[in-house]
Amino acid sequence: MSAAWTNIATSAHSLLERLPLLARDFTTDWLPESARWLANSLITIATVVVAFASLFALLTIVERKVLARVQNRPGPNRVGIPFTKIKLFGLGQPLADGIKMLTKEDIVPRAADQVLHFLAPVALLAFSILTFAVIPFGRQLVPLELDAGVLYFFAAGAATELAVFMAGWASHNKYSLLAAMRALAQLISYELPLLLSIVPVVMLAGSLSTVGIVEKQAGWTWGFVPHWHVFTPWGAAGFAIFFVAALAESNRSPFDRPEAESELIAGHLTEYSGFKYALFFMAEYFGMCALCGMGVTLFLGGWQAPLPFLEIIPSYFWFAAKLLTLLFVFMWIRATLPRLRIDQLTRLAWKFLVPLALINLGVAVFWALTADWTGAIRAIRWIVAGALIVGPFVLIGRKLSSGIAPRTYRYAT
Amino acid sequence: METTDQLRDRLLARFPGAEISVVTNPGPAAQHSLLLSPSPARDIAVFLRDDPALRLDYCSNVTGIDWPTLGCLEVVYHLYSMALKHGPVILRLRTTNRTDAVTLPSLTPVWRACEFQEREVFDLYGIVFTEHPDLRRILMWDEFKDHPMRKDYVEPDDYEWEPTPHGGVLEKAKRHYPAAPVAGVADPGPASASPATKP
Amino acid sequence: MIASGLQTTGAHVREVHDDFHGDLLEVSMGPHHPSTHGVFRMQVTLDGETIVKLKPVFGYLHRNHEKLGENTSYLGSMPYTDRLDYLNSMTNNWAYALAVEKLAGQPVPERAEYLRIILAELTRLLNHTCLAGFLLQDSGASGTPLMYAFREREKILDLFESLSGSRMMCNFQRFGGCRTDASPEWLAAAKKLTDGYGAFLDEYERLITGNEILMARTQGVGVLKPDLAISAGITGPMLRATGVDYDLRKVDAYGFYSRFAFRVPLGDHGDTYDRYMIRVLEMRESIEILQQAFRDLPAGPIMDPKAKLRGFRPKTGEAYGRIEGPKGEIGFYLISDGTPNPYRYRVRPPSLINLTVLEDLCLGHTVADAVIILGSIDIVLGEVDR
Amino acid sequence: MLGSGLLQGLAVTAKNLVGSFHDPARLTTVEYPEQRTKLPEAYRNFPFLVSENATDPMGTLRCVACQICEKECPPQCIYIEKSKDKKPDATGRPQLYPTVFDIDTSVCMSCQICVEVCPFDAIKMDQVFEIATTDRFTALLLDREQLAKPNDYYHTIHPTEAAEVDARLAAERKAAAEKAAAAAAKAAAAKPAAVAGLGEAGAPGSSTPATTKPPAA
Repeated sequence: MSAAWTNIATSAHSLLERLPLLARDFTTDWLPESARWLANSLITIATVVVAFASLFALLTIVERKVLARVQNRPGPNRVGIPFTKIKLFGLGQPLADGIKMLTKEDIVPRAADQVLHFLAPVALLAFSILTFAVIPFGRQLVPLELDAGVLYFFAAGAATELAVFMAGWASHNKYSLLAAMRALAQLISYELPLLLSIVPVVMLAGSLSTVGIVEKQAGWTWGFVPHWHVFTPWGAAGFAIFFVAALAESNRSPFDRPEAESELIAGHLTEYSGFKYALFFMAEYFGMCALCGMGVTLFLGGWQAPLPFLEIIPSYFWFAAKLLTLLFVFMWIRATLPRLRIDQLTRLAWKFLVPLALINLGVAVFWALTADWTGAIRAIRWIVAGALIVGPFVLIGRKLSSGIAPRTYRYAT
Repeated sequence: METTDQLRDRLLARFPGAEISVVTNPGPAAQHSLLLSPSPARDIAVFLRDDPALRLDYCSNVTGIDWPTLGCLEVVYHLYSMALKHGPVILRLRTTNRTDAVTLPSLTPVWRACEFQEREVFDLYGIVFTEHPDLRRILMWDEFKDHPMRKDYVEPDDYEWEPTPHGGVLEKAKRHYPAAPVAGVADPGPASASPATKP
Repeated sequence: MIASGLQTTGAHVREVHDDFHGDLLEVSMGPHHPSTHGVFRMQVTLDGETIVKLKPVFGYLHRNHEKLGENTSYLGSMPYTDRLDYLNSMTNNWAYALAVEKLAGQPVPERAEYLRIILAELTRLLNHTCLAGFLLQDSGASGTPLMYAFREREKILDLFESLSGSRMMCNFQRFGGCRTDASPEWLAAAKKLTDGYGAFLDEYERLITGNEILMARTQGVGVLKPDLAISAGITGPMLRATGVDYDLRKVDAYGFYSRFAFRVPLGDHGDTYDRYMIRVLEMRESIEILQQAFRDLPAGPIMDPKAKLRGFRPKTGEAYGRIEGPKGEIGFYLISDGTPNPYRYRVRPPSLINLTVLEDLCLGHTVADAVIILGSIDIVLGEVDR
Repeated sequence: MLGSGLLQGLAVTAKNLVGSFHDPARLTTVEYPEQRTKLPEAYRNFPFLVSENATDPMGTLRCVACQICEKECPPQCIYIEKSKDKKPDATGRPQLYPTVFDIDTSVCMSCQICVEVCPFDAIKMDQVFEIATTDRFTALLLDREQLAKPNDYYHTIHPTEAAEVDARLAAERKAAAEKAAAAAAKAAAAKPAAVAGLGEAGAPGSSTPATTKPPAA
């Protein structure tokens, strides 16, 4: 009886698991072999773009809702289905925003560089979409299986800096220019810790392929601790560094210097309006999703389920769940923290994250070399690795935060 | 703290040539003030700031006053001591007339607090403070001509229709709308609407 | 010697324009800029992102408040004082009422004085809470601290509304007392709010005071030296953050403040963090004062029976009355010539005078710092421009 | 340790995020057009004229056109024209009345000074606040027909205050009636005196000259 159930469950599961691929094959089955490849690719691209565009739409409303709830407000809750009184908790808001953005006048300053001003949002969006190509969204669900997928990802991601600078420069606005300079300084600074934090992963997984890295993280110790990289000392540290650098790379609070609205109006977006502005917005969210997706892939086991019996739920669901969790943390951080100053921000990158990432690299080496330690000696391995990370963190952190401390105050007598 | 009369005597002893008189305040507040002649004013101010018994290190308030009846403009400084926590000592400086000789020594070099307030007096009363580091208009725009706080200031005739005109506004309204708005006010029915259609 | 207070105007402007340094960038921050707290403009000259020159420009909201005061009766100016510093109408009212009472020798009954203290301290809570929110907003905290601050501020405004009829434009004080009496229910509600305020402050401080980012942003930024502060006439929490002990509630002991036990917190660094923390600590002292006031509030009339509402004509004379407003010394200087209108009506605006040192504080810092320095000075443009 | 302050902050915001779903104190928004808070009794916005009787508001205005409020109004938003004749008021005494009573609500700042200075309890503060209109001039200029609201309305918006006012007015009227009765008792001998007494009762209003306002041309 139970065997039968397991059978049914397994087959149902595998059906669900392969559903996206089956659907794709079903659609393109009638095509000749040569055209099928092209059609399959186009369908994949369309699916990814549509999926993330709708995720973007959802995220804009969810972010506003989360921010609002943190701030004890209900958030946007008026727009529902048009021409009815159904409000759906304001889920129609992105649609209304989209219509507004589309119908708004597109203003280009007379002094602006017309070509670059137009090109900047397009380039930014294009590069952001490119990064989705190598992220494995589920078992066998990767748009493009590259052997050097990780390299490709960060190469495409780094190109967004160009677009931001383009926008700032082309607008011919002082605030935009300042923002562009800030953006360059910030993005270049954080490129380094971002890359350094993933080197251990590549090193220990022995692969630059995203699919390979995810597959390395399969399995459980004692049946319930997943073999995700984040559950190792170097992985945890690497994930933390990756996370901070990803916040900075995607211009999110507390690193949203380039568009610091309290200082630079809207930074490089000051002279953008209408749909171009929406494109920037979209690209920012795409970049954020891509980086989170990469973080999930590299450190959080990709599409792997957290517990064996949960494998019954399809892999792409797990990927989505992890991605959304990370995105939620992004929002939560945005709702809480004030912004760093540009020099403090670069100092944090160069004097804190980069050294820690390098030390972490050493820890990863140690971890790799002691992979055959067993029994009680494994505990020593953990303690040494942990100490090698926490020690420098505390020491460098103390150095970094020297001179700032809570104060006590005196009272007039 | 010594009384205003004692202070005047002490200042006269210290600055023999200066003209210093006490302006009594007849009101219940009884905050009497010292009227200084402009030329030694800054030296006296420095003395007041640095004298160990007074230590008037804090200039709280700078006020411009227009006295068409006396034929002068006046600046009033309210001085306090943060070190000794006493005050106020009130200084008054008067210009010779209200038209051409409107120069007074700036006390900004003595108390930085006067910087914006003297600019404001310059802006609104037209008193020119010599040796002020940055004497520009502060509240009105740079191209503005007159000094609006003077008692004889006539505001420019940029009349805007007002439904319930009084006093000066009513006078102005009459100039702009010879018959309609005044009649309109007298008769609320159709006429209160009629001026609105005009601008 | 004479020029001790003078270090302004362009001394810091770099004259080198070689290939390496490039040109200076002139940015006009404001009048429409998200964090200039209204229509205020800072003409900033930047070397990279470092400020080498900063000139505040104001007057965009100028309405010649003082001329209006000369053209209306003594009572008629009272609602206009609401609109000076529109966060603190209660203290503005009190300062004006105090000056007129000095001018006319008008006594105030005991209950009214207590009520004034209660309202002034509530206003202080309100203003400092707002400031803490705005300052964090300026340092980029996505509105969360601001919203928490406004949540609490709204409760105080509700109290003001149910007492005076209006949230912000209270128009509550009268010469010789207060306009309406506080009912026992109102006092109970105010006491309840005061009791709960400490918990809010605790939560707020947990959110932000220990925050490393905030400390990094504010500590050592915009340091004001005590001697410059005194010379420039800086008052209020900004002065006390430099370590100068000068609180008019203690110095003048106006009202019945001498009957209350409270402490004056002082800072040692004079930087933005001190300015923020002094305000937080002052809020805690205000809570103490409020508790004592609720305990000791006497019964009795709230208006002096001899006080005149209509046909109020003080005798010839002049008076300068000042109180410790939440932003600093707010004073009114009135000259009466015996007519129903004051001959001269002068406001001493703490916001404007505290701005005197804005350039000194900002030089050598970045644009980002200028924004939070401005935030920590705590200005309201209604009062700066008048 | 570096970061502990940040984590504390995150804990606070998380608490608020969760709290907003179950704790009313952490979700304070009132969604205005559908939900409304109860206005406090003291709430004031724009004045109105009290009339004794809802059926004949113009005939029973308490206002006697004394123009004190017009004079005292800080932004000068009241405009009054005094009547030439006298009409009997609620107590039957002949009084002046306003032929024009305009309040420009685009200028009015709801300071309540007109209410405080009014010796006849004729003008009181209203509680309307939804008066937005697309016409800046005429629609915001309220005339006496729009301003007049019955005493019952006053009772509904400011019950405590209205009760006090009614009690005071009743006492005053009673005193006046007694005085009049006493005067009438004395009457037969000295008739002109009673007339003078009546004139005196109406004096504070009618004797105040409209000094500030130049006569309309």
